[in-house]
Amino acid sequence: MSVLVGTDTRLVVTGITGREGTFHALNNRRYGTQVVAGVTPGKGGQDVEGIPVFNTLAEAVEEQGANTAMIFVPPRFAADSILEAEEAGISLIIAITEGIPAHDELRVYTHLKRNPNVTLVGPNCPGILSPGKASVGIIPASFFKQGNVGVVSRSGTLTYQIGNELAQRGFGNSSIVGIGGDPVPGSSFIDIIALFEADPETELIVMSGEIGGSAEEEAAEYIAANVTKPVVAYIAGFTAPPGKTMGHAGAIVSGTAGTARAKQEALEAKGVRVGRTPTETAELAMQILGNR
Amino acid sequence: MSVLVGTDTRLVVTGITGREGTFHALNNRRYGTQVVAGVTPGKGGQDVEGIPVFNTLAEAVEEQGANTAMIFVPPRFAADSILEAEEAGISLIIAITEGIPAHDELRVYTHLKRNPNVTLVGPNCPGILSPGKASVGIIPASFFKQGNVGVVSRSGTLTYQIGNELAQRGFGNSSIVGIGGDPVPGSSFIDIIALFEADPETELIVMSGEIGGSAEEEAAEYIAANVTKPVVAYIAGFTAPPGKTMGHAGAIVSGTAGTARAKQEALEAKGVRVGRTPTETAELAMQILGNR
Amino acid sequence: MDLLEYQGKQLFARHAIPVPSGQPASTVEQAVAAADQIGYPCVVKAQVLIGGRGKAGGIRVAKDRAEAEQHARSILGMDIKGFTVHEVWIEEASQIAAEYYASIVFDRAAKAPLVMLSKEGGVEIEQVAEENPEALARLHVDPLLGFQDFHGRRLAFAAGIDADLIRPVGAMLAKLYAAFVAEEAMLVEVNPLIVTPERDVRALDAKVTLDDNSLYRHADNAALRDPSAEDAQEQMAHERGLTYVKLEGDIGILGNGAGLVMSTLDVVALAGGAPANFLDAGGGSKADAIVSAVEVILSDEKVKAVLFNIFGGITRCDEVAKGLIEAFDVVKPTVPFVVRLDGTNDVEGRRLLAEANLPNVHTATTMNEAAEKVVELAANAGAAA
Amino acid sequence: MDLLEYQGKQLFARHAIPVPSGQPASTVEQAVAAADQIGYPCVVKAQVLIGGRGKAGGIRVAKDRAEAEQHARSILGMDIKGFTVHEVWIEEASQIAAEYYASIVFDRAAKAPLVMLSKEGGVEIEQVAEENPEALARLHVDPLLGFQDFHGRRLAFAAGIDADLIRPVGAMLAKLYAAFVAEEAMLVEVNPLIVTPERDVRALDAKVTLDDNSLYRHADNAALRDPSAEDAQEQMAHERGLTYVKLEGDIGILGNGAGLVMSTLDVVALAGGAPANFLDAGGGSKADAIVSAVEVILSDEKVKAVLFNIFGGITRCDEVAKGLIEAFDVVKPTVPFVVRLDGTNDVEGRRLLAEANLPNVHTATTMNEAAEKVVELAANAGAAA
Repeated sequence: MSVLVGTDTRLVVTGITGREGTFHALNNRRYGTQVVAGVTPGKGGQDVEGIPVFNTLAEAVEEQGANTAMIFVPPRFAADSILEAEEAGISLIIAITEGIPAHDELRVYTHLKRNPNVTLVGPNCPGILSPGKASVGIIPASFFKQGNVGVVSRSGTLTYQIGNELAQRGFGNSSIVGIGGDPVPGSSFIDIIALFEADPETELIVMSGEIGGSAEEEAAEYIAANVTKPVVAYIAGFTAPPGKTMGHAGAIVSGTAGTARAKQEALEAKGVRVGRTPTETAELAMQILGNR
Repeated sequence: MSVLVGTDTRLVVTGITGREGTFHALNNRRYGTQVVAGVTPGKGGQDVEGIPVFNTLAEAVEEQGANTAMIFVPPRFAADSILEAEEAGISLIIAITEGIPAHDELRVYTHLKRNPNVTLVGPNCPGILSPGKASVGIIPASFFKQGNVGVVSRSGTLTYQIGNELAQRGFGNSSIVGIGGDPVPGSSFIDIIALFEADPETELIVMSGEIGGSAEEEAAEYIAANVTKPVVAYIAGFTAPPGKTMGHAGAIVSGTAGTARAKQEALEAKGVRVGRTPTETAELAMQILGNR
Repeated sequence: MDLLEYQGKQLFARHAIPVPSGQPASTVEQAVAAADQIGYPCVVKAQVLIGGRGKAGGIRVAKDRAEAEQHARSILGMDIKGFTVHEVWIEEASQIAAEYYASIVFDRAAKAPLVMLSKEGGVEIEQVAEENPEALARLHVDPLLGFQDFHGRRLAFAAGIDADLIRPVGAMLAKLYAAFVAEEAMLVEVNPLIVTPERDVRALDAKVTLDDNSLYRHADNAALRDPSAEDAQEQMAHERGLTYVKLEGDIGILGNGAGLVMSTLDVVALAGGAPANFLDAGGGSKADAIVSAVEVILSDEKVKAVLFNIFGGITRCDEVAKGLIEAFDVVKPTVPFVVRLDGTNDVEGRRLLAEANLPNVHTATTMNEAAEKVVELAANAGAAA
Repeated sequence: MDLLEYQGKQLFARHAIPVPSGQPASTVEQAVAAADQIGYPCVVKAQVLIGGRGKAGGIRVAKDRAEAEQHARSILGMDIKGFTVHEVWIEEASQIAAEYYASIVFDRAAKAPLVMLSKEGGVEIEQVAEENPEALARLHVDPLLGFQDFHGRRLAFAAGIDADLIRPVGAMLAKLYAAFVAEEAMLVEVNPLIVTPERDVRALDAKVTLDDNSLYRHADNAALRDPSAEDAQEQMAHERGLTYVKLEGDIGILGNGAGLVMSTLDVVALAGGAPANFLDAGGGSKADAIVSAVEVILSDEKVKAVLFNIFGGITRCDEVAKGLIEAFDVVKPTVPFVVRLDGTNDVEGRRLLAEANLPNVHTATTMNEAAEKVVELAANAGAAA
């Protein structure tokens, strides 16, 4: 098994006729993902190398049975596209788009959380890869192989870095889930860790956090209370100066709360081992899995 | 038993220091209802014949354990008062106020329906009476006695009329629920009929509808599929000319749908007997109960 | 509250919804002056709250001043399905390449605004909905989320709108929705929504119904009420804060609570009578209100008998009795009254009435008995007359 | 994006939030002219994006023109905690009966705006929150429902606001919330919110942080960015669309993705080095961006060695290699570079670099190895210097 995306995924890509949209839609299809439709208003009836394009997400659901949407439209159209996907009955929405206004994210999040039949991952995330099954997003899938480590991360490239460190040591992944570093991510560490806990293929969970917000601290509480599988964590930003923005809106440090140190301590207090570097994190994971 | 209000009701009255608010709060207390608090912003610390007054509903909940709110403030403040009650954790909100703008009702309804822990009855309704236990609202309680007939009605005075017809024939009521005739009632016929179906004291259900909208037609479908107890109905407005507003915003007839005739036919098609007058309705109820 | 076409268009214009320019006029002179200013050809449109104006000859194109004067003269004062034309709207003539239909309805059943769009405008939309339901695209909008761009796209694509108009029509729907919410409308309808040869979209008609309960916070709209469009009795009742609807029969009806009054009409009709009106004296009716109500009811000369049907809740029967006694003192009615008082303070109310010993006032203890009695009295009065 | 006090007040004024009148000035002459116009006494306030201006002598009352000139002269150009004062704000003096605190924060943890109110304003609110948490009333607002009157009442009563000010303070919070939403702020803070002797409430200070991602739809706000407030390198990076933060060390850092760059800083620090900057070249970095990035990094004269840490996803390693080769051609750096390329097209990227045989460019295959190497090179360069 795997979480969220897999062999049942029937993907529709919004913004498929854009350069990046086309590139990654085809990349995902090449990996084995069922890419059943694209959406670009006004281009309904066309196709992208055989993938039919529709004017609306509702049509993509109706005609092609799409159940997962990848949002690849520019930031100013992304909130609308996510809401359209929800209204069309899509059950998993993966928003890659970076730079969506925070208030848009807040409205979208608040609306979607009231619908128990939909999950949003992202925005500003690299997507989800279930090695050997399906890839939705921009994760360079060839670096990862199927296995028993579930990875969840706020940062895109850090996801690859850690996944790759594991792969180099011979480990594979059940799924790699990028949740994004935006102010209001659709899914939290907790949401994804709960899925890994329930996934029989996953034997160990790696979470990769960063400074800002309190998602890691909340995850620590959740893990202590609900998770039986081993969890290893990494936190980026120990040397980030307080009060400086580090690119991600998520990386604003305010006071002591939200520092890498505070997050590390919160996790370790709940028995989660925290690596000081991506390499050390991979080594910790290897040790635990080797001892089982 | 009874539905919605009873011996567990701990009532807070918003607008208690107004003339009508005071009158009906004391009336309800006299009937036996536990009236534990009132709310009037700026009058916190005062009392109304021993009922403590608070500035906010949150304080009434915190200090007095109020679980039911009666909304008695003027229309322009009513939506805010209902939302305040929901936010304060009140589980049953009974809105008596007449004349609340329809768009206010729509916002309030949409917000409240997303909270499974709260029920709104009204607005523009006479309240709820569970004879012998508690009365919340303006129903003239002395005309009714405890018994096994549940009454649900869109119209206030018609509620009294029908309840009284039953009482004159020696029957009593489990509860009498006025749902109000406004465009967006917080509770529908279906909501209340479901409560009566589950209430062991109720043996027969009387629903009193009127022209406009489709609530009676929807109730007919629901009754056929879900209700085992006998239901008798009354519909007012057979002689109302189409297109004329009859006071209730609910009483706008558009085309054939929503006419008294259409409602009668919808109900009778599902096996619900419909009286032509309040008197005939009471007689139908009496026949059914007499034959059991 | 229903708005006249031109009031609706002025409301639209406040929300940047494109409408043809025009001016209202209530005399022929005003109409000609307006037409001169707007230029020719222009359109003279009867302003009444009823459909089918075109078929009735209430909408005419004037190619010059002579025609404008002629049309204004013939339309002003015209009767359209029982409505007298007190105003016309002089509007620039529009060029029409296509006619669409758009509306937003406060959908009570779904508890959400329903937005509808069709390519088949300019005709009766009920007919389109019945004969070709696919041609009428419909979508509900979450009231807290509001209208999103995708709603416009979904409707426009579903309605089969031409490709170059998907965006402008979507934008028009967004503006109509904004107006619907901001003005607290129960209905906003544009039929036809026209496409000009230049591919612009414009509202060529406007049907707007506002929520009376919200008018207190919309001073502009509250000021629009056009008393001349109302029946004289209804206007009188409105001024006195009573809910009154005039009907065709000869039995005046007063009750408290809309449901009870409707029920009273039904019971009177079942007893063979014909109600002259619907009058809800409301909750907590006081003596003053009763005097006003009696005046309104009796101002209708058709009324041959009056039925008071009161079941007291907030309304106290003794107050109603006092009001009736006062009304008899002031109005001195010549027609018989039947009074049924039940509920709060009914014993006291009946006692007051008995003591007052009003002429030709009968009492009844049940609604059915009261209805039968008033029907009989009205029939006798009719026979005597 | 943080606004200066006066920019925040001008934004407040657009939303009908009462603020004292004033004028900005960037020269002593402008300041005196502004003071003359506003009248005396007035207040000369340093405009810098840092707290503690008062203690630092950056806020002074001028009772006449001579004082206004003297204060403007001393404050303009002043250094407050590393920030140079380029502008002052000349403001009418306010009479203060009480100082409250009000703010609205985009609360990421709760995923809702958090509104806070305290009677204890004019002091550091963190201290109030810590020492007397009861004194700071807090309430989350549902983002789709929005701020309701009851939110204002609950906060005002909970904060113990004087009875006569419950309504005006609630109304002020409602306006602040409207501004927060309309301007897409991440923070709106008023400290102090003053009560005048006439019992009016006014914002005496304004701290506003806007969402950079939303600036495209707020032309007014986007135009406010004050380049003089930024570090020279940061300004250069901003103009080139790069995310750059200047740090104190001597090792220039470039990576792709904020998380990876932060991680790189940590790994370099663990290896005993001191990063000179944070630079995220972003997803899909093209050759041009790499050239710009190298220019920005090397414009910091403290830099003794540079680390490129790339893990390719959207970013292609061959593009990065091409950019680096081009940058060497344009910028001709004199400091050593360590380059680690992994991920998409890494083999091709490494091949290009090897072929180009750039002077003083070292490669590494892992992040740890790369960090150790760059720390060693920087140390050697430092020793050599």
